[in-house]
Amino acid sequence: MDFDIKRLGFTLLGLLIVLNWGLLMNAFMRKIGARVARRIGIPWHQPWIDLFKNYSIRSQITHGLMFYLGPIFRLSGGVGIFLFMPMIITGDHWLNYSFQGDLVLIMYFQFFGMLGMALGAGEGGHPYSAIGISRGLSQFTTIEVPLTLAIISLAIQYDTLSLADIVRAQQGGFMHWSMWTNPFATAAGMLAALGTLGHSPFNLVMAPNEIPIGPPTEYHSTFLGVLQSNGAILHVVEAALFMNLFFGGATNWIEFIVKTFLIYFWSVFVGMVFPRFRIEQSVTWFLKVPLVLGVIAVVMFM
Amino acid sequence: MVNPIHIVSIALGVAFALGFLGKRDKLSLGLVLSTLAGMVAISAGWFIHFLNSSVEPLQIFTGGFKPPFAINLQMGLAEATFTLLINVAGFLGAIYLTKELLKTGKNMMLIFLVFILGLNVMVMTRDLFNLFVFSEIQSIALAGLIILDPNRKSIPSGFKYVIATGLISSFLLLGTVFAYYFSGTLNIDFISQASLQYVKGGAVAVFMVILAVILELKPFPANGWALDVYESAHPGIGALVSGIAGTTSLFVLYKLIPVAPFISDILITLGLVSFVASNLLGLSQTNPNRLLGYSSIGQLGLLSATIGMQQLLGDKFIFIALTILISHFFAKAGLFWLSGIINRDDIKDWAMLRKKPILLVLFGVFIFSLIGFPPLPSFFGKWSLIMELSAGNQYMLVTSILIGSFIEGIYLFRWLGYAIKLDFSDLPEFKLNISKFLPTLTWGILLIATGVVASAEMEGLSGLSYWPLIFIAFIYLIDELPIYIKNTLSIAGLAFYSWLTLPELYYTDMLRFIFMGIFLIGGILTLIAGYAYKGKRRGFYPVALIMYAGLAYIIQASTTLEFFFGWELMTAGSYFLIIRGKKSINHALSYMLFSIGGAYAILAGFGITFAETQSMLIASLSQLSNMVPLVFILLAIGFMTKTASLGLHIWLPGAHAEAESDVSPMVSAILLKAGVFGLLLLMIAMGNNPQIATIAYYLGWLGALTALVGNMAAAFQEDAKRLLAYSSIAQLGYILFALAMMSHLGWLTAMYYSINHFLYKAILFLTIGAVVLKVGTHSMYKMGGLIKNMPLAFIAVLIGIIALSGVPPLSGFGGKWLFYNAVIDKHWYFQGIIVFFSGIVAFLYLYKLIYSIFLGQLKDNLRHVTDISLWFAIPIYILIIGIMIISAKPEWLLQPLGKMISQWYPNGALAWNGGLATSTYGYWNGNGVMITIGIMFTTILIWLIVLSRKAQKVKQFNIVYAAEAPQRPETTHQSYNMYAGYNKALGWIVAPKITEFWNMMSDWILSLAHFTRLIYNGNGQRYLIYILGYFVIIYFLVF
Amino acid sequence: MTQYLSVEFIAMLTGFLLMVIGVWGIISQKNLLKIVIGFSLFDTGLNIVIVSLSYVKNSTAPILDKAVEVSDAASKIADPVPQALVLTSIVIGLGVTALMLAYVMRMFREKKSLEINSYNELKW
Amino acid sequence: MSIILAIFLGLVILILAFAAIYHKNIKVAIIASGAVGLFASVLYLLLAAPDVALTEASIGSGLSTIIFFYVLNKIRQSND
Amino acid sequence: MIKKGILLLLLAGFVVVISNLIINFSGSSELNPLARYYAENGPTEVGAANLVTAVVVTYRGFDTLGEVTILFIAAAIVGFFLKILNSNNNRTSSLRKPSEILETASTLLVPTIFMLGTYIFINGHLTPGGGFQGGAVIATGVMMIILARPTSEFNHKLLSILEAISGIGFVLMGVLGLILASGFLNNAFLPLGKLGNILSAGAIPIIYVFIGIKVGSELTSILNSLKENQNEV
Repeated sequence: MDFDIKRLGFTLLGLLIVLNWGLLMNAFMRKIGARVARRIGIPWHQPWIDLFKNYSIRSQITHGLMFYLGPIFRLSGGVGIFLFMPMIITGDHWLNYSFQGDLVLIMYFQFFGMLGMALGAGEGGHPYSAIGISRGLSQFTTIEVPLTLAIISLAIQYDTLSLADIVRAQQGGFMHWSMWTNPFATAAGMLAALGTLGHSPFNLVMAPNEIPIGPPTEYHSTFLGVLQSNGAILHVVEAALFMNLFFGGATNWIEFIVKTFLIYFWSVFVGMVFPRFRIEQSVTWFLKVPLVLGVIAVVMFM
Repeated sequence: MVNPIHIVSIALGVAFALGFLGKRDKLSLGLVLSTLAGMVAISAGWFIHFLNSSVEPLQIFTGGFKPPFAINLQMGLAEATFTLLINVAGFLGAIYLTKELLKTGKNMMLIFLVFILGLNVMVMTRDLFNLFVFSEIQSIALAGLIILDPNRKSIPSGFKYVIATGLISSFLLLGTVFAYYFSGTLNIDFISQASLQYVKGGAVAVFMVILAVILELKPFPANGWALDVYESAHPGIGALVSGIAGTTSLFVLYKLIPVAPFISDILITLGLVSFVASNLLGLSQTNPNRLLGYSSIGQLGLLSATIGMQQLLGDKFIFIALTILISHFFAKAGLFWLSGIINRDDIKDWAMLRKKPILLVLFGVFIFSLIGFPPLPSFFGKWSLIMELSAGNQYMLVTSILIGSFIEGIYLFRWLGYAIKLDFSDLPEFKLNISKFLPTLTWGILLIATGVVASAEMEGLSGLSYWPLIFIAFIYLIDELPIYIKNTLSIAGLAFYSWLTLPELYYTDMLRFIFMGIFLIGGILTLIAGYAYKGKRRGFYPVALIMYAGLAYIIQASTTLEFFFGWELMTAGSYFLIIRGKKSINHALSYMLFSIGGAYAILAGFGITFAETQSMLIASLSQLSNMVPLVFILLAIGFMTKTASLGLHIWLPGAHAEAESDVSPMVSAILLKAGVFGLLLLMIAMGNNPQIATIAYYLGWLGALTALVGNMAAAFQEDAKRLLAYSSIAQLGYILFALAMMSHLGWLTAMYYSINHFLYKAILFLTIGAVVLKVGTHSMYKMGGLIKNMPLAFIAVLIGIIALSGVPPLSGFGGKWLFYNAVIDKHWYFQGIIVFFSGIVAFLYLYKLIYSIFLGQLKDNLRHVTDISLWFAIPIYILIIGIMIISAKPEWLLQPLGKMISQWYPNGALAWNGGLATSTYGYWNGNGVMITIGIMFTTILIWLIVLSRKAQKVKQFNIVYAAEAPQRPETTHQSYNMYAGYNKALGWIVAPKITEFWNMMSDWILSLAHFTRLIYNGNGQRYLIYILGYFVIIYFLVF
Repeated sequence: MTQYLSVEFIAMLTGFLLMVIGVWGIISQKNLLKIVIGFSLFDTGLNIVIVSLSYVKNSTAPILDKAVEVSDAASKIADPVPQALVLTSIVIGLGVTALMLAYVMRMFREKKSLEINSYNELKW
Repeated sequence: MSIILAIFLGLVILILAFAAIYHKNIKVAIIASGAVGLFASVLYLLLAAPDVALTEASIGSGLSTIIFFYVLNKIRQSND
Repeated sequence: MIKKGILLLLLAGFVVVISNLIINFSGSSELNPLARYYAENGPTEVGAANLVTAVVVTYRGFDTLGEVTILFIAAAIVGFFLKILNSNNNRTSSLRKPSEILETASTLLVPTIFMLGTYIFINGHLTPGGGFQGGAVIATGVMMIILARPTSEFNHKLLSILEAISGIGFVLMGVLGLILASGFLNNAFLPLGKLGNILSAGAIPIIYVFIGIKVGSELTSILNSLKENQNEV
């Protein structure tokens, strides 16, 4: 493979944009959440402050090698998805490294970070980390079912597994989006998106309210910084995935920002409205309506 | 050449002369033994004489007149063979009974001698009435021998025997005199010429004669008397009854068939009914001698059915009948003799055999011979029998023979399992009397020798080399040497064989090269781990090598017979490997039962193929045009018992989990691939046939469901090795699914998975096995936090699970990517989704595996555990290197595979551009992804190291614990029932329905066996009624 | 009908009925000695049947003396073969009876019972 | 003449046989069974088989009956 | 009751089966070829006036050898049986003394009976009778002695030597037939003599003597075993 400095540069620049947009979006969402709950909420720059603070803390503790490597895996997972996903479809600059692998690679690379995180938290020795991870993994198994059905439906529809090609096929107008050409796949995919983005009702994994601790609890300082960076990137990238799949992708950064915001907002919105599921509820939920929608989507294009 | 009549004159002369000797019992015994030896010499002389030249049989005219005016005896090849068998058995039987005979005195000696004599004449005579007289001699002598060991049991049973044979011989006499009346002669040949079946009344006469002979063969259900004799008489006598008396009766039946040819058809039915029923009844038997009795009766049934099939079998008849007969002859007598050495009333006590390991080996040889494993003669006999019957389209017969053999396998292997595994510390010591041991040993050796001779007679077995088996025998001989010598030799043997075969295969046959590589290289690697064991590890190396030899034979087979030979050898070897585990007695049994069932399905499939194509070449499978689906299904079921597909999988978890640490990878990573190889061969040969497509479609579903259930069940295991075992089931489900797609990408996926599964499952099983050796438990929740003590193991497991889970960049992802493309290409979306779903479920158990063992809190009792043995680490890291190479350069593997698969499926191949693979749908650059991820990962690592270079290490227990202070590590290790919520939601998928189904089946069969055997209520009169009823009913069936 | 009214046929019928009675005794009697008697009757019946097979109409014993000359022996004598067989059969019958009775004696010693139903230990 | 004798003998034999099977007294039964042999040997004479008749008389009915009685006697004794 | 019905049904079945034989039996009006052969050639080939003897001793002599063997092993088994009975029990009992009549009668009769037996087997090739019948008669004589003198002990050794000699003699005759004449048990190695003479029929008289002694001693040993058993209570 020829080393291409220009591509690397654009990719890093894209990463920077995505990171900052992710932090900002997080702040927005928290703000919105606070307002819905009639609180004032955080200032919009709070995430940057947190990030800076965490990266600068000097005292760090580690439980061992895997604990140490966990956040790295996690961040690699986030960045990796970014790397293998086309961001802006026009031109060649923002396609990142998506020429190295197709949609399947992206789907499986999601596990990279999860696995690393799970291992790191596991070595932390905290029992609740293991509980959270076991729940997260359980839930993830069924989230993926409607999502995969939707993706397969799209793959049949567009006759390709290349994400860039799927986006390109949706160009040429609003009505070419998969959302309209393949509404069932979109519905299934967007319901699955609720799970992947990890907000209520599917956020028992982190359980931010009842249990003050979860996988990230043992992490702090630099480690937490890394995790926060990843969180920001991942949210955007996940949203971008759905954008690419169902909503015609993005031809410029403005469109990118608007679409990812709306997609992200969709999950936050649902989270505001619905209470949290228990784990067995959420596991089975994805095997009900979303599964049916996904099956219909596949059947339509068989 | 000594006139055969002197067998009679010498034996009788000596028997009478014993009267002179008075009470000099030792001298008498010496005389009897030398007489028997002389009889052996005479018949051996004739045997050699007839073997070397194809001369006419010798006729001996007693009284000096030609038949039909006087009685004539005949000595031909058949008679020489049978008298030789009888006399040798008589000689060794007498040696075996030395002690008893000396104790009881000369009366018994002369009865013994006369018994053997009677059998000899029964074989030789050509006169019907003479046959009656000598069969009376035989049965009266036997009635005497039964009380050799007079006790409360043997005397009533002797009485039952006397009255039963009295009734039967009355039938014989009645038939004989009327046969004389209707034909005017008593000579068998002349009666045959008279064709009495066409004479009114004459037909009834010969029917009575032949039925009396059949009744002597103890057909079900008119055989209660015989069972009692087997149970109560001294086992040395049981050996004679079962071995030689039965054999003689069979020969007599064979001799008399021309007299009443119409009996053949019903004889087949009667024989097979007896075969199946006696074996069924044997299931609930615990007394070894009676069990052997049931087995004997079953074998006699099979053999008499074989005699009835004479016309069907044509030229092969002699070979088939003789091989099965000889197996029965040696094995049953040998088993009875062993029973006499052990002298216990419960088959569970046979664990005593382990105090004298050579006896255990003999026991194994006998059992395997009865079931028909190679290289023992009955293997070839049964093979030929099935082939010939199939060629005659006798599928009902094939089915019942296979069912009967299967049932026989159940109790014989249960018994073998008891002997190998049950605790024997409570059982008494026993002395191995040389006079008892020698005959048994001789029989074992003769059995193997006849197997070798029989194999030389077989067509379609020329491709196999016997050198590996000889090598194994050598390894067995040095079993007493320390482990490192044997291990080194075994590895050297495998390496040498690899060197012989692999380079050649590489250029000629890629498919076989790959599987041979998995088997042999895998074998070498797993054997390296054996250095970690101490002591002698008796018996391990021979059986492991038998398995590898079987696997190699499968690869090298060009005919179906060679394939089946290897298949059975592999099954036998792996059975012994599996049963070595601590608690694996039941698992090994169920493994064996599924294997036998599968092997019989394969046998039936090959039989049908042979019937149509008249060829034993594996390639001939492709020439089938009729019954393609049936053959395909039969063979597929056979192979799927090894790949443990859903429904046939229940043997696997226990068998793999309880096996020894270095055996689990052998049976999981390597052995299962034999099934895959079989399926591949099958599909290569028959895939073009359009009828297969539908079956393949269902196979695909089966594979998908196997994957789902396997992974789901693995997620709920608490036992590390069991978890991996279920994982293997699921992985083989993937492979089955991919194979069933029957497309280029599908097969590419399957091959890629096969190789990968070999690599990572070997790593995981070896590592976990090594950990288990150190920790001393399989239960994951009893471990935890071992990462610090066992970094080597942790890294190996980490890489193993990443590779297994399919997370990029390691090699597993390649499989997933191929899989997606193949599924979309084939349009099997829903099955694909299920497989994909189960792939994600795999994360659950993989995380559980690594977390419960290596992460979390370290238990107090494991503080001082050290890292895994270096001998385990070496093969593990070699395998890891393999995984890394495939991960970094998938094209090195995928391109040759693609080229190979293009032979069969030229369309839909991947297009390669450097490291970039492109399919119709997607693309993937394994190398590029590896580099990208590597750089990114390193960058972030450096970034973190820079930021947190002063990170302070704390103990694991140093955690924030919800405002409580944790007391003990156990309370903070969340491992037991880890996926409780998931179980609540989806646990119903793994409800043990299939296990329940099989349990129900076995319960049902057992209770059937139990209720049926109530007909033997022990009453001698009832047995007479059965005999009479049998007689009457068969009469009405025939006429 | 007249063909049945001959010595040999009556003898054969007697023999057959004797056999039937013997079999009935064997399968219906519970006393060991009676069973042995049944066997003995069965044997006698069988022997009678065999001998009646040897009979040729109006023949004499197969012994050549003044009454039967060598030259016309073939037309006068009964068939010697079945007679020879019966000799053997009778002796064998004696041997078997002795054997059975020895067994009965020994069994009786064990249990003091002549009922065949008391010797059912071995079963299944 | 011989036919009538044969019929007579046959009837006697069958009656004795019934007695042998059904008579309560085992002694009588044994004697009846021996008598069956004796009458059978007469029948053999009718059937031109003097050799057989002699054998049956001496062995079939004679010695067997003696053995029966020996055994019966033995059983009686040990039953005391 | 049901059981009885089943048994009767079974018996009826048995009757049906064997009545097939009896229905097809129609008597014989002439000899079959085999018997005819014996009738025509027996006197010249074997030289025995009693054709049954010719068949028994020569033509089917092998059967007879078997028959003797059966008696031999039956005696051995009965002997063994009662030996183990006795070995368990060493008690001897006092039997009732037999009546004087029996005692006297036996003294008078036994020699006559023995002579009769001997006559029967020596003349076996001429008149009805032969080794078996003669042997049985001798055994009857022995039984008489047993009855008359219950306490008398037989000389076991003599008995078994008699058994052995006669048995071996019989076999030896067979082998001589094989070596000197045309086959095993052929009688023609001695001159056939004139039909009807006592010294005729080649070896048949000798064989019958052996058979007679053999059968006599076997039966005696059976009776003797049973007798000894009588003493034990």
